Amino acid sequence: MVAFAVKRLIQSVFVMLAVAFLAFSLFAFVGDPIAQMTGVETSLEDQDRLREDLGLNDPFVVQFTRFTGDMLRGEFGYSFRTREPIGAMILSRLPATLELGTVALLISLIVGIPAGIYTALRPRGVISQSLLIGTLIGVSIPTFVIGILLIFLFGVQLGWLPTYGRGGTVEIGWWRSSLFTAQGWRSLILPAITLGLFQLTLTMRLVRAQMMEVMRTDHIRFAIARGVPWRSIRYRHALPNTMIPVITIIGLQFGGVIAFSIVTESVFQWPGMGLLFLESIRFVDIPVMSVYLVVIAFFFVVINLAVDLLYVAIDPRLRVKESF
Amino acid sequence: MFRTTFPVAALALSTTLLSSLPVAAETFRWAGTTDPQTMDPHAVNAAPVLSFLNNVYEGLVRRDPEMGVEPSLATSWEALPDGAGWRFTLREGVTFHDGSEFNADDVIFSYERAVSEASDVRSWFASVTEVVRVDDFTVDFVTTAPNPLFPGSIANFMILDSGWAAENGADLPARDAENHATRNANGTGPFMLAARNPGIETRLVPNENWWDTAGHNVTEAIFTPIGNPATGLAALLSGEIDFISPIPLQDAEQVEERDGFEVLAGLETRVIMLGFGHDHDSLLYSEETTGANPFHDPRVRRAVAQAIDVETIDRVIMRGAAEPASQLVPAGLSGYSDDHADRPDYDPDAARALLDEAGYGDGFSFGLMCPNDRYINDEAVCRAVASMLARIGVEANVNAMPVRGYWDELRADNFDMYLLGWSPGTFDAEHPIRFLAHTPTERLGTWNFGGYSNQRIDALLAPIQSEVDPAARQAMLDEVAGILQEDVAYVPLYTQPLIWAMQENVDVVQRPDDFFMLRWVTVN
Amino acid sequence: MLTRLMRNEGVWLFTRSPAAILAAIATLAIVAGAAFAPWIAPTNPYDLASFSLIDGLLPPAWEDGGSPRFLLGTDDQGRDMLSSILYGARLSLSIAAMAMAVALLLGVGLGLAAGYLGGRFDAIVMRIADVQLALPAILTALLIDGISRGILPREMHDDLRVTVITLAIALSLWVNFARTARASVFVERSKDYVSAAIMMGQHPLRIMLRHILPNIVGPLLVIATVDLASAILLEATLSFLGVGLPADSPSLGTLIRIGMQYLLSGEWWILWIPTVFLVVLVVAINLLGDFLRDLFNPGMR
Amino acid sequence: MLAVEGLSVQFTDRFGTNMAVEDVSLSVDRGEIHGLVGESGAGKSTIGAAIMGLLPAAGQVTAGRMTLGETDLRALTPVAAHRLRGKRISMIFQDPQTSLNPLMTVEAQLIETILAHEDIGVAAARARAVSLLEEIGIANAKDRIRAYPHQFSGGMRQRVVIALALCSNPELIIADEPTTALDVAVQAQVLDLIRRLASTRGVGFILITHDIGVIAQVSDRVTVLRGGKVMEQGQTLRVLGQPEHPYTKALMAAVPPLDRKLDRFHLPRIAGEALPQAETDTARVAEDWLMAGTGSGPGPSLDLSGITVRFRGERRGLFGPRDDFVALDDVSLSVRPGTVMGLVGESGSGKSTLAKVIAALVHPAEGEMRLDGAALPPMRARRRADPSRRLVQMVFQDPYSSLNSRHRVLDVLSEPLWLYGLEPDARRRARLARAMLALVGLDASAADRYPHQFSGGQRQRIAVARALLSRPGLLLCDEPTSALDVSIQAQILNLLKDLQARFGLTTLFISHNLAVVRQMSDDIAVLKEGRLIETGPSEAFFAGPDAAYSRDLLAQTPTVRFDMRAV
Repeated sequence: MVAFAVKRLIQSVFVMLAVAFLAFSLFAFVGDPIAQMTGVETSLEDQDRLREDLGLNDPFVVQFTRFTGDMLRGEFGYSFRTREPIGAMILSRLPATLELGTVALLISLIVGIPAGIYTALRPRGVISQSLLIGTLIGVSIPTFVIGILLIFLFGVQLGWLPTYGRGGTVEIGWWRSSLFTAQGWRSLILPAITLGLFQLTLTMRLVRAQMMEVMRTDHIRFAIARGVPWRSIRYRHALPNTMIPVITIIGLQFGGVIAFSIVTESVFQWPGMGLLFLESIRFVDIPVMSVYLVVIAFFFVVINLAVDLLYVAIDPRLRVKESF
Repeated sequence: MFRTTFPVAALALSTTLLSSLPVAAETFRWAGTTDPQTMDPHAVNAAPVLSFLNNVYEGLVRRDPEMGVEPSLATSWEALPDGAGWRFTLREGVTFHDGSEFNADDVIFSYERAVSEASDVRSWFASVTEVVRVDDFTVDFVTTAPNPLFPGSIANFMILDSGWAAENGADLPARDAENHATRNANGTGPFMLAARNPGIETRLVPNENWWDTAGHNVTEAIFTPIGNPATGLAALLSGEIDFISPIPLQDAEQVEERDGFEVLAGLETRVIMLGFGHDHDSLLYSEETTGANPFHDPRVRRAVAQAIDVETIDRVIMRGAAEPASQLVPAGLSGYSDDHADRPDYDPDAARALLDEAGYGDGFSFGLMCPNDRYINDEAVCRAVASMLARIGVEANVNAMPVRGYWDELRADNFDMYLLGWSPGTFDAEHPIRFLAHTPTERLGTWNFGGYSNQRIDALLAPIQSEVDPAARQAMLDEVAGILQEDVAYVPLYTQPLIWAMQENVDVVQRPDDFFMLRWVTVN
Repeated sequence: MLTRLMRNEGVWLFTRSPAAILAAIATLAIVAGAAFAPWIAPTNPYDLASFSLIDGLLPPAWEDGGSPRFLLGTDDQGRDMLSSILYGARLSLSIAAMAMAVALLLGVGLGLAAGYLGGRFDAIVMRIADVQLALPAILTALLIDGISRGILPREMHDDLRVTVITLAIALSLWVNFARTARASVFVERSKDYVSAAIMMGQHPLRIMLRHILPNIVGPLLVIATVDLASAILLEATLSFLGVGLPADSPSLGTLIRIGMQYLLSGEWWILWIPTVFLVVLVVAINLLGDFLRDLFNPGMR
Repeated sequence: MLAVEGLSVQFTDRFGTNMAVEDVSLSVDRGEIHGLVGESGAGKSTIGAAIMGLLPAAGQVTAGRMTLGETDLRALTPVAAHRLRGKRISMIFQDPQTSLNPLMTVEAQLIETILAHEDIGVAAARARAVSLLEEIGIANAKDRIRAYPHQFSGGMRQRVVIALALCSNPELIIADEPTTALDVAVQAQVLDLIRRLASTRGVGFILITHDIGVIAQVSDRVTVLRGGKVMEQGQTLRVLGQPEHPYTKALMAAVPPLDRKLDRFHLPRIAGEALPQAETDTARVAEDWLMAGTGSGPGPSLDLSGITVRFRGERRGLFGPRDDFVALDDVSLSVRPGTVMGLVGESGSGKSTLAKVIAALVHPAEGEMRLDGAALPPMRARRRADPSRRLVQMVFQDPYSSLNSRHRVLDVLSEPLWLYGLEPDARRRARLARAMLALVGLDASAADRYPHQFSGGQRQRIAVARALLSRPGLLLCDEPTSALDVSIQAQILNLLKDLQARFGLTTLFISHNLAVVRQMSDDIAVLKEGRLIETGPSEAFFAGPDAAYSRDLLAQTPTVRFDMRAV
C-alpha cells in the first residue's frame, strides 16, 4: 500500500517534470512577448533592452534551469502583461474554476448516474432511448454553440439568468466564492450546465455500460436466484460494483472538466483560470501560460493519485489483504 | 471575514422599474473587450490603459469631445522664446485622491518617472531635454527644437503624486514585478479607484473633491472586460450592463431596433490601409514573379488601389458605418490635406490597363498578411480585397493571423502586402509621417514595415515638426499627402467606425479616439 | 469466412436498427457530398474570382431577397453557403480522418508495444499519456504551431495551418487509442495463441502486428468512430478559440466561428446552416459508433 | 416434490428458432439428488434456468408443466416467481470466485437473503447465518462471517455459496456444475456436503454436471441428455451400470477408467458424428514428411534438474522484502526418449509453469534443462533461432485461445513451416498443411476456414497439427483435453496416443485428471505446491503410490466406482 503510493508519487513527479519542460518550451517557441508588452511608440532599442532585462536572450538551458528552479521554490514569476505575481493571479482565479468545475461535475453525476442506471435497467424503454439520443445530440453540438444558445435563451430572451461573470461573491480568506449568494448560484447555472453536459453524457453512458455488464455477472445472477429483493440487487449489489470503474473515470473527468472549462469560461466570461489562460494566449503572456499548464497538470496528477487511493478505500479486495 | 457584494441581479431585475423613475444617480456598469492591464499610467502605452486611466488620472491638458486641447491640471501654457520649449502654469488648489496637494514637484516627478528606462511612454518626450521648476505652480518643458504641437502630444501624460509614489515604492513604473501603482491609483481625476480585480472587474467611485464641475451623475462605476462579443452583447441585452464598446457592426442594427437600447456610431481616428513591401527585391509568396517585385512599379500599386471597391466593402462588411479614406489620417483631423481628399476611383478596367502597361497583364500572385483580431472585421476585409484583386487577375494569398504574432511577422518582412490600421496618437497628420512614411531608421519610420522611402518626405518631417506657422505647416503636410498619393505608398481604405451600445437611459459622449470618459456619462 | 459471418451478423443487426440506418445514410450522403464537392458544388469557394462581395449576405433562396443562384444564401464575402459547406465538410472530414489516422498509428503503435512489452516501456508510455491528458488540446495546438514555426523555414508557414491543427487533434486523441490497445493487448497476451507464437520464437514485431493486432481491431474501430466525431468537434472548438483554420479555406468549424458573428444580426443562415450540418454529421457518426460498440460488445444489446 | 413434464424450451435468434430442450420430464423427491448429465449443448443448464424462471430473454418455455409441490411454476407472476426463488428453490453456480458480491461481507449477504424471505430480526438472522456456516463446515464462523468473499479460499467460498443457497431453507437446490472449478480434494468435500445436506435436511438437488464420475458418486437418479432430449433416465446404478441407450453406452465408453490403462478408447459411432479418417492417402503425405524429418528413432530425452521458479510479489511495506511466490521448488525430472511422462497435480501445483519453463515462456530462477543431453537454454537465453524452438512444441489447454481466431487454419498451419524454413515453397506448405489436417482426422477443406468455425475437439486437432508441422521431438501437452467433453476427450486422447506411438514423440502430458493421465503415460510425476512429490513408472504408481499425498489424490478422484463397465 505504502509502496504503491510511493510508486505512484514517483510517477507523478515524472509527469510534472515533463509538463514543466513543455511549459518551458512555450517560452522558446510561442511568439515574442515584447511586442505585446510595449506600446506603438516604443523604440526598437527599448524593446531590445527589455528583452535583455527579461532574460529572453539567454541560452535555452539557462532559461530552463532558471524556470524549473523558480517553480520548485514556488516562485512563479510575474506576468509579462500586467506585471502581477502569477502565483497570486492563479490563486485568485482558482476558486472560480474549481467551483464551476465541481458544480458541473456534480450536475453530471447527479443526473448522469441515475440516468445511466435507468437506461441500463430499461434499455428498451422509450425514455431510455430518448435519453440516449438526446444526450448524443447534446454532445454533438460544439460547446460554445450550446453556451451561446443558453445565454440567448435564458439570459436575453427569457431574462431568467445572468449571462456572464460570477454574480455575487463572498470572500473567505483569499477564496472568492459564489456559492454563498443566491446571485452567485444563479450565475453558476448556465456555465455549469454547459460544461457539465459533455461529462453528463459520458457518465451516463459509462454507468449504463458498467451496470449492464454487472447485471450479467454471476454474483448478480446468484442474488436473483436466491430471491434477494430487486431493489437490493440493483442498488446494493449492482450499483457499488458499477461505481468502482466509474470512479476512476470520474476522477479523470474532473481533470478534463478543468481543462475544458477554457471554452465555457470564455463564453460566459467566467473569471477563472481558463479565461486567464485564453487572455494570456491572446497577449502572448508566456509566463502565465506556462504556470497555467503546470497548475493544470498538478491538479491532474493530484486527482489521479487521489482516485488511486480512493479505489483502495472502496474496494475491500484491495483494502483487506489477510485471508483465512 | 465575510464581505458580500451584490452586484448584477438586483440591478437587472430593477432596470425596467427604475428607468421610469427620475433617478438622480446610479451605479453604472460598462464593459469592453480588454481589461486595462495596469493602473500605472506610465507602464504601458496602450489604448485600453490610457483610456481607462484618464478617468482617474489627469494630465496637464486634456481633450474635449471634439478632440480639442483644453486646460486640465495646467490652466494655461505658452511657448518659450525661440521655440526653446513650453511653459505651463499649473492649477492651484487641486488635491490628489488621498488628499495631498498637487504642485510642480508632482509634475517633475511624473516627468522623470515617465522618461525612466522602465517607462513605456518615453517616446512622448523624445524632444524634451529637461523640465524646469520655475515656481510651485509653473514648470518649463525645454525642447531641442520648436515643437508647436507639444501640449497636445502630452494629453495622456498623467500626473502622479510624488509623495504617494515614494511612500509606496512606486517611484518607477513596474517592469518585471508589479509594484503598488500597478493595482492602486492616486490621481486627481474625477473618479477614484475603489477596487481592482484584474481581468474581472474594476470599481470606480466619484471624486467628491474634484476641481472641475462633475458633469456626470454616476455614484459608482464598474468596469468588466468581456472578451467574447456575443457574450458582451447578451449582457447588454439582458440588462446586466449599461454600456459596451465596441459591439460587432453587424449587430448594431438589431440592437438599435430593440426597445430600450441605443447605438452610437461614429468614426474612429483610425485609418485602415494596405501597405506594400517596397524594399523587397522580390515577392516572397509568388510562383510567377521570381526575382521581381511588381509592387516596385507605382502603376501596379495604383492598379491595386483602383481595383478595390471600398464602397462595397463599406456597405457589406462595414454595414455602411465606415468612411472611405484618401490619406493616412481621417478627414477633418488636424493636418488633413483637403487638397487631396479624393481617393482613386474604383475602376477595374483602368486597373487592368495599368497592369498591362506595367507588363503584368497576365496577373501574378502574392501574399497578403492580415490580422484577424485587431481591427473590425479585418480578416473579412482582406478576403474581400483578395476577391476584388482576383477580378483584375492578381491573386492574393491571404494569411490571416492573430495580432499576437502579427507584428513579429511584419517586422520579419514576411509579407508582400499587409493590412494596417493607424490611429495618430497625437491626433495630427505629422504622426503617421513620422511612423509610416519616413524611411525606416532606429527612431523614425519604425512602423514603416514596407520600407517606403522618399527623400522629400524625409526632408520635410523635421520642418513640419517645428513649424509654428499653421499655414506653412499645412503646406508641407499637403505636399507630403500629395507625394504619398502620387506614389500610392499606401492604399488607404476607410476610416474605421466606432460602435458603442448602451441602455436607452444612458447618455455618453463618443470621442473619436475611442476613449470612454465617465465624466460625460449621465444615467437618466 | 469469418469476416463474412461477422458481416452477416452486422448486417442483420443493422437492418434492425433504424437509427443506424439513418445514421449511415446521413454519413454516406455527407461524405459523398464532401468527396465530390468539386463536382457538385455550384461554385468553388476557394476561387477568389468566383464570388463577389456584391452578392454578400444574401439569404437562402426560399427567403425574401434570396436568389436562386444561392440555394442556402451567401456569407459576408458573397460566397455561396452551399458550396462553402460542402468544401468545409470536405476539409473537416479530411482533417478529422487524417488526425484519426495519425492518432491511430501513434496510439495503437505505442499501446501495442506498451501492452506487449510491459515493464519500463509500458510505464514510460503511460506516463507520456498522462502528460498528454494533462494538456488541453488548444495548448497542444499552440505548442505545435509555435514549434513548427520555430523550426521550419518561412515559406512553409502558410501551408502549416492544416498540418498543425491535424497534429494537435491527433495528439489529443492518441491516448485513447493507446489505452484501449494496451488494455486489449493485456487480454490477448494472456491467450495461448500468443504464447504459442512466442514459444515458436517468432519475432516480437510479427507477434504484435500479425497475431495480436487483428484481434483487437474491434474496440479500436469503436474508438476510431467516436473519435472521428470528437475530432470534428475539436476542430470546430479550436477554430472558435482562434487556433483553427483560416477563413479562405473554411472548415465546418471555421464556418461556424464566422457564423457566430451573425448570431444576432438577422443573417441566421450563416451560423445555423453549417451548425445543423455539423451536428447532423457528428450525431450520425456517433450513432454509428454506438452501433459498432453494441456489435462488438454483444452484452449491450 | 418437483415434477417436470414434457418441458420444451425454445430459443429465438436471427437464424430462427431452435429447441434447446425438447419434451423433457423429470422429478426430484425430498432428499433426492437428481443428476443431469450430458455434454455441452445438451440443454442441462437450460432446464435448470427454466425451473428457476431465469431463462435469458431469447428463451421461452413452449410446452410442459413444472410443479413444485402444489405450485405451478409456469403460472407464477414475475413477482411471485421472484418471491419463490430462494424461499423454495435456490441455485448454486459453477464458479465460487464470481458467485459472491465482492463488495459485501459474507454476513451482509447471508442476513440479507434470510431477511428477504423470513420475517425475523437481524439478530436472529445473524444467529442462523453463523450456525449455518458452522454446519456447512466453516470453523470459527462467528468471526469469519465478517470477512469479505476474497478472504476465503476457493473451496471455502463454494461452501459459503452453498450456505447462501441454503440459508432460507429451500426445498430444492439446483446445483449447476458446482464442483467443476474445484480441485479433486475440495470437490470431494463439497460433494460430501451436498450428499449430507440432502440426507439430513431433506433438500432435493438437481445436480447438473458433465462429469460422469461426479454423478456416479453422489446422485440417486440420473437423466442423460443430448441435444436437449432425454436419452436415458433412471437409477444412477442402473443407467451407468447397464446403459440401454447407445449414446449412454458411447458416453460410458469414453470415460477414462482410473483402474486400468486402455490401448485406445473404443468409441462406438454415434449417429451424426463423423469419426476421424486418418488413414487416407493425403494423410500419408504428412506422415511420410514427419517420418523423413524425425527419422525412425524415438524423440529426444528431456532432463530437468533443480528447476526453481519464483514470481515477484509485492513489497511488504516500503522497504520490506518482496512477497515472492515460489511456483516451482527444485524440481528434477527426466523424460525417457519416446515415452510419455504424465504430470499431475492440483491447480497451483506448478505443473503448467513447468511446461512453460520448458517452452521458454517462463524464466526459471535456478535449474538446468537438457534436451537429448544438450543444454536447453532457459527463456531469456534461448535465442529465437535456437534449434530447440522447433523441437519443443506445445498443445495448450484451451483450444479456443490457442489458435488465432483471425487467421485462417491454413495460415496457422503453414506458419511453423515458414518460420523454421522447413518448406520454402508456399504451395507445398499449403499441401502439407492440408495433409496434416487429414492426419489429425480433419477434412483438408478445413484449411480454408477460420478456427471459430470448428468445435473444441476439432480445434484441438488443429493445434496438434500445428505442433506436428514443426517436426517436433518433444511435445508438451498442457491439459489438452480438460476443456473438452468426455467423448471428444477420448477422441483426442486416441489421436495423441496414435501419433505418439507412430512418431516416437517424447511427450510431457499434464493433467489434473489422474484417470486421463493413466491412459496416456508411461511414467508419472506428482507435483504439489511446486514440489515434486513422487515420480516413477505409471503402472507401479497406480498400483500403489508411495506418497501419502498421491494416495489421497487417487482416493478422492471420483470414479465410476461400482462395476458399471459392461462394455
